[in-house]
Amino acid sequence: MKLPGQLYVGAALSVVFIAAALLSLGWVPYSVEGMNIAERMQGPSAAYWLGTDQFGRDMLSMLMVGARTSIAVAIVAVGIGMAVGVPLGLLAAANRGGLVDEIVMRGNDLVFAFPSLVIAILITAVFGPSALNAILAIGIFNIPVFARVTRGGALSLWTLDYVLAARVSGKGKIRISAEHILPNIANLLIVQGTIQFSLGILAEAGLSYVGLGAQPPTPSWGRMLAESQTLISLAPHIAIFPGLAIVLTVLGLNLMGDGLRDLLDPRLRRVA
Amino acid sequence: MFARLTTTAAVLALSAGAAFAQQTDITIGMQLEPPNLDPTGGAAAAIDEVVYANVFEGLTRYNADGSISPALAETWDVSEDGLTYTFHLRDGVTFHDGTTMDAEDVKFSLDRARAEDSTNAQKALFAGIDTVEVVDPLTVEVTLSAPNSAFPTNMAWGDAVIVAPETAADAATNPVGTGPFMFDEWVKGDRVELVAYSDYWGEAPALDSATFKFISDPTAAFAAMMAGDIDAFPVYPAPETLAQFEADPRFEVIVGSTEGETILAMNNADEVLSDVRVREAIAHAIDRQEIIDGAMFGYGTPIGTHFAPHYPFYVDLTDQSDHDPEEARALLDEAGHGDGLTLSLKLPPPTYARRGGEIIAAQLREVGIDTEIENLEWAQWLEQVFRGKDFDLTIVSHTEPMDINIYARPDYYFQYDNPEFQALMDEIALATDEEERAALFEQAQRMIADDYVNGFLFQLARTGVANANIEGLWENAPTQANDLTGVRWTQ
Amino acid sequence: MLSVEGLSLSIRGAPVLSEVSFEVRPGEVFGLVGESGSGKSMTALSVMRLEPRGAEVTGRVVFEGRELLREPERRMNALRGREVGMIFQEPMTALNPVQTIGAQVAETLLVHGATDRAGARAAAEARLARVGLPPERCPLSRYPHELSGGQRQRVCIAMAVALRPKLLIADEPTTALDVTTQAQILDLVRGLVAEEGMSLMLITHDLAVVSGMADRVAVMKDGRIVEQDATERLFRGRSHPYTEKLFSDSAHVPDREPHIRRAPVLEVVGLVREYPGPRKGLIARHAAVRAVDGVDLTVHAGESVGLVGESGCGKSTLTRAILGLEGLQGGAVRLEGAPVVAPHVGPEVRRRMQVVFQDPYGSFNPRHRVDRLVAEPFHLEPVPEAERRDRVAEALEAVGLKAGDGARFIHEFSGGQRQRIAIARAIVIRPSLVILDEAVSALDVSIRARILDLLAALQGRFRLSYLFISHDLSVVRAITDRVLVMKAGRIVEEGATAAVFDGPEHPYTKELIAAVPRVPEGWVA
Amino acid sequence: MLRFFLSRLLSLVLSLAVASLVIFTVIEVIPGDPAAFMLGLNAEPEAVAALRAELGLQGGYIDRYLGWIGGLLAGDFGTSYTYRVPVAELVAARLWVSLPLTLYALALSTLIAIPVGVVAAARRGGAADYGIMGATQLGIAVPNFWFAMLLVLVFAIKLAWFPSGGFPGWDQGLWPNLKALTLPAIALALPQASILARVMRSSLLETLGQDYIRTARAKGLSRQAAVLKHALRNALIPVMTILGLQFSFLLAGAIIIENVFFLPGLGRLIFQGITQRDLIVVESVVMLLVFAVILVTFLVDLAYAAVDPRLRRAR
Repeated sequence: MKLPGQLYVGAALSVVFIAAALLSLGWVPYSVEGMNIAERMQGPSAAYWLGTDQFGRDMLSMLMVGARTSIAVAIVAVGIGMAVGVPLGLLAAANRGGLVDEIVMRGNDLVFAFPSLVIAILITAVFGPSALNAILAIGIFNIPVFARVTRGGALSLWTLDYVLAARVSGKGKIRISAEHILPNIANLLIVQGTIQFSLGILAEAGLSYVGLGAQPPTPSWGRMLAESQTLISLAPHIAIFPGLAIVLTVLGLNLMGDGLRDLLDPRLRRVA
Repeated sequence: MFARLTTTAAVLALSAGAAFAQQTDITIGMQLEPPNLDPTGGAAAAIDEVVYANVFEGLTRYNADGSISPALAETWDVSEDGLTYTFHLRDGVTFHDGTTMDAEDVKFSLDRARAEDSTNAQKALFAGIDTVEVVDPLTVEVTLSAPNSAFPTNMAWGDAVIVAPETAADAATNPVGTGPFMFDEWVKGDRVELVAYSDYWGEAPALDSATFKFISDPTAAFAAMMAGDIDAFPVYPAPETLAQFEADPRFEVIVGSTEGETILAMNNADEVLSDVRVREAIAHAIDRQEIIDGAMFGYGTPIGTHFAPHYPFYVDLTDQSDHDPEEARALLDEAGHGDGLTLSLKLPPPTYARRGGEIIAAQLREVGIDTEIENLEWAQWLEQVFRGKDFDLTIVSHTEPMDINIYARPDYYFQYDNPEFQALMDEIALATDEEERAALFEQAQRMIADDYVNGFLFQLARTGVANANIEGLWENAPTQANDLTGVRWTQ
Repeated sequence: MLSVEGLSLSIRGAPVLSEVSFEVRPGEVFGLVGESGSGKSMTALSVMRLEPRGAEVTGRVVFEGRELLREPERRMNALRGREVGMIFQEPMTALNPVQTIGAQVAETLLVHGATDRAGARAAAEARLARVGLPPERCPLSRYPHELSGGQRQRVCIAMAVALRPKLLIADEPTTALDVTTQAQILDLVRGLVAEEGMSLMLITHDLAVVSGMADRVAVMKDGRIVEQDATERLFRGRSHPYTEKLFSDSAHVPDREPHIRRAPVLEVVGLVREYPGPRKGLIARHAAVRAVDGVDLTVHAGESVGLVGESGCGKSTLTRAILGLEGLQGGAVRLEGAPVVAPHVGPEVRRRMQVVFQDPYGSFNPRHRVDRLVAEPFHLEPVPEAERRDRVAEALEAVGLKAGDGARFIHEFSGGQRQRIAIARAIVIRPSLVILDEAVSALDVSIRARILDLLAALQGRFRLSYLFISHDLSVVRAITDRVLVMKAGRIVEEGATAAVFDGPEHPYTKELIAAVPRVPEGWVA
Repeated sequence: MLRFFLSRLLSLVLSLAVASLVIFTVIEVIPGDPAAFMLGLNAEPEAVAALRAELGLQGGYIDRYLGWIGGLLAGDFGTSYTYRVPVAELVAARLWVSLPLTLYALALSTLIAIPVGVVAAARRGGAADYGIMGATQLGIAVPNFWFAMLLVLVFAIKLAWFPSGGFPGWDQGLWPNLKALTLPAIALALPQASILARVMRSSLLETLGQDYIRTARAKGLSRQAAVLKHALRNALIPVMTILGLQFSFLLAGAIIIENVFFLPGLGRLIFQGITQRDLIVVESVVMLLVFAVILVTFLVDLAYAAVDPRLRRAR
């Protein structure tokens, strides 16, 4: 059995950032609204643990509130992906080889064919840049991922005897999908969910970098990174900390995802 | 003849012997790529920054200090009633394709610009022209419908350059002008290359080739300069890194001023902002120096009205709208917005707007005005703000020279309609005497300042970075241009 | 030839083999018999030093004087394939799907540097011909997925004996094959061993197979050899109690007093089931494949009818058609008079027919508790909660489990217990017909005997009628009243079970019954 | 094989048709008028109207769509509003940057990921396996634009081994361009290599557990021989799909990297096209990218059939 260390390290890292985001709802060391240009670009000090940014705002507070934005965008985007993708996948698997299956799969291929960042930029050009549009843009590209994973998992279950037994008990495709198929691919979805969650954070950072994510004054890790770029040799800490925050959060989530996969993977359990 | 030959040979030998031959090529960095290379067909500053004075020339031209001097027109004389201008053209001037430049070409260029279906961005400059007559191959007579003392200056604009009928059509992709440099190659998205034009009518430039490289990303610009891939970046996009270039002996930071009055434009037709007390409150809420330091890292001169400080008749009215939050809050109470006010702040892409916007938002919040920031691209800004007038506040820098007359146009996006000011502008157009124009301009500046039409922030500084061994680059920018005629390497 | 002394193996502390000792003399066929989990396969793998990672092996394995457990890996590689060959149970996955069969057989020769490329191909062709796959019928360029199970096993054998090894280890070589194919493969192996003087170590759970093949036999239980002797002497003596139980269970016939009533429960008349043929070109198709070609079948109330046939004869297609899971192309199915029209079969018709499947591990949703699993058929017959709970408890006790087991999850039960739960699920709503689709094929002999007893008892108690579908003739013979033999979509013979088994008329039935390995007369009293 | 080929071709054409409709509709809805953008602040309304006519922006939705599609089929991608140059020419020039960059990044990622994945699988549970798994986790977690920034800071500015960006152009010979593409390729390759290594590892672990590996060992193949001769070939099949996906992602996904290194690639062309509302360019380039992706997926399917005999039905 693989050492669950991966799971603990991953969970610890993720919890730290999620806690920071939640804490920032109530308390933040310094307000992220106000600016004081005099104190700008100071390195980490007793007063400002992670230093100040180009407008003199406290980096730690900015990162905490930024965590809230990134995590919110990523969660809702994964939510959209699951809410639409999973039913589509179940439907496609239930009508294996039928018209519905073909349409869902062709639709998937089509959405995959579109370059995700370009479409995100187009959406923002049409509706204007905002956190909501970033969620929409990332969410759309989660749908085919979940549809494909759900369909793959469900297909292998439809051939098993207990599904035949359920059909013999007169249950329809929808009921079987809900009662028998979905619970048994739940762990597959949890693992995919954590991975898409971490990719969502990266995508939000990418979008904000190009100026399409959350708009000022809401802080966002991606935008902090983008704005700090030119200051990298003047005040490196302004570029380092947001980058590190992104890396550690995504790393934490992926490790947790991997740990969960090994924990929940029936094949491994049987061998042990 | 023989003597001259030996001296040039000697000079060549000498320089060849020097550490390295006198560098004669230059790479100029620019933030925006021109959509095309025809200055008479588009308003984008980038077009002029490549071709003005280098590839194309007009009858007259701007100098580094903003003054006007003769170009293709050697001299011109004005009739008593100020209506008829007779331009005497230089002899022996040829286009890059070898064809001679004469009165026919001048008539063609002026008629093309003022025609009904002309796509010239500054059509207004030519509106005053009534007729254009060719007297002889080197003389052109232009008659105006009304006297306009600024006509010779208007002819110096990039949009008024002289083009030949045969090559005008595809000037956008293959510009043919009379300037010291010829168009060589344009690798879309990367660079434009010019080479020296051997039979140029004027004094040959020191450089024999020039490359304009397009780098929009500030970090990439910083990296390119630091790594030496770029020799000079006249309009450098990242003011925050200038401190490092100043500290580095290899580089020289050139700080000048531009014609760009950066303002917090207010929609005067909006029912809240139509109240002058609210506009004054906003003006007092703003701390100009904090914006200049925060957004432009100290580069920029505060202005109290819509006029460029480097002009002689500029009036410093900054104290009339000094930073006084108490006064601002009092005015807001008086205007009935004691319990707070929410306004939309729509920002175009440049850094002065995006960073300036965040700082101003914080400053307005201090006095109880909340702002909803919306970052727009230029196309959206033009659509929503400029033509749609659907905004409360916006930040933009007007870089056209002497453009205080936009306050005389009620349909302009901040919709300021003051007949008294409009009359003043007509008066200025007629005045030919300098003292009289100065007094009228002064009066105009005071009027818009008293009316608090907009929040006048600062004059956009022209921060350029160049290799220390280059001289002859323009410091200020009386018009959008990178005039390379006077540029040379010192070693 | 090969002597194993005190061979023990444990994986992460759990003992799998303890003190296994036996000998295989040159040219001898040594049989290793035992139920699943007895460690017989692990013994073979240990001899070949292919035991799984993390396993500790102790004891001595001497092959032709060389102590295999001490041999360096390089020498073991040289030995495997050249001096000791091995074939496995599952032919469908034993071959590399992306390589031709010719290449895979030739590889054995190439790996040991026996000949050059051309020589290896020629030898491969000869060996494949020897195992019954002549090039004209089955060219070397064929891929595994284009061959039947039996043909693939022949390829595996060709690979194993390519270099004429001294010892061939066969781990359950015919368990996954049909009875006729099994007979051919066993003949082939017996021929090869005799002809090339190889000694053979045959591992199987089937006493009849080992009786016909082995000179000496050892019986294994829980990683230990409980008894070991010459085959005939062991069959006759059966000194160890476990051996005795093994024999009685495998020959076990449950006592049944069928009281068959005249009313038919299930009537299948002229049933036809077709699948569209594989496509040819873009639109055109090959002729449709008739999986079930006009089958008539009736099951009377209280009767147990057997349906026997090899894999691919169409019996599972027939089953799905009877269960109303797929539409018909002809004929009709009536359950107690009510027609079964797929796919929307009304609840009142479905309620009278239930099914028990083969694979105990795939028949249950791992997330549901046992009481919810057993109660699933109540979807057809809404019953108040209280009564539902009682009936589930009653069903569990009827199949020999405790009512309390309802609260546990399926992975907490053994294969045999799971099949009991499946039966409980089938009878909980008192159907009149229960279809048993290979219901006991996956079970060990001892457990199978108990399940067959249970089925007989339940039939009497709840007046059930059974349709028993299987490829295992001995089981069908033990439990059914009437039997139908199916081949290529048609019923070739039908009649009382004893009559058909004692005096088969149709040539195919004869061949089928002859192919069933049988313990020689008189060995077992 | 033929039937497999034709059915895929049909679905390819269908997808392209639907894609063109979606692209055109989305882009038509974008507010902002290219002509106004080009003529700037003080342009006269008539001048803007005149330019609109010149650019052919006046027609109704349907006939402009048909015009565009007609052009596409005839190979004429239309003329760019801002550059006034045939879009095909623009795209061709940009393709000469994006394609080599994509192939360079893909080559780097594949050459690193495959061996690393194989080693991790072969030494499952060992130190190498954990090390590699940790490194790939990190590789996936690092935002590539941040990594690009660090690369520029270290290699372009401090060590000056590579240019900080820009693209000399293929007429300057191979070496300067290769140097210019190296840093961007590394920045793009890092996350892709990490993903590929993980897929390679899990796919190889899957095949190592198959029965035919045990048969190979029983035939006398050493552990390494069994992995290389039998496991690897089967394990590469799923890896091909990932490669197909990565190629299409890299071709268009490099927008940010092209910005950081100011490379005149397809990504930046689209980005500039959108900001300058040069809609004809955006439509045609997005259509090209969608076509490239579908074509690549189509080729991967064919490669599948070539490698895996089970898929070749019509024998």
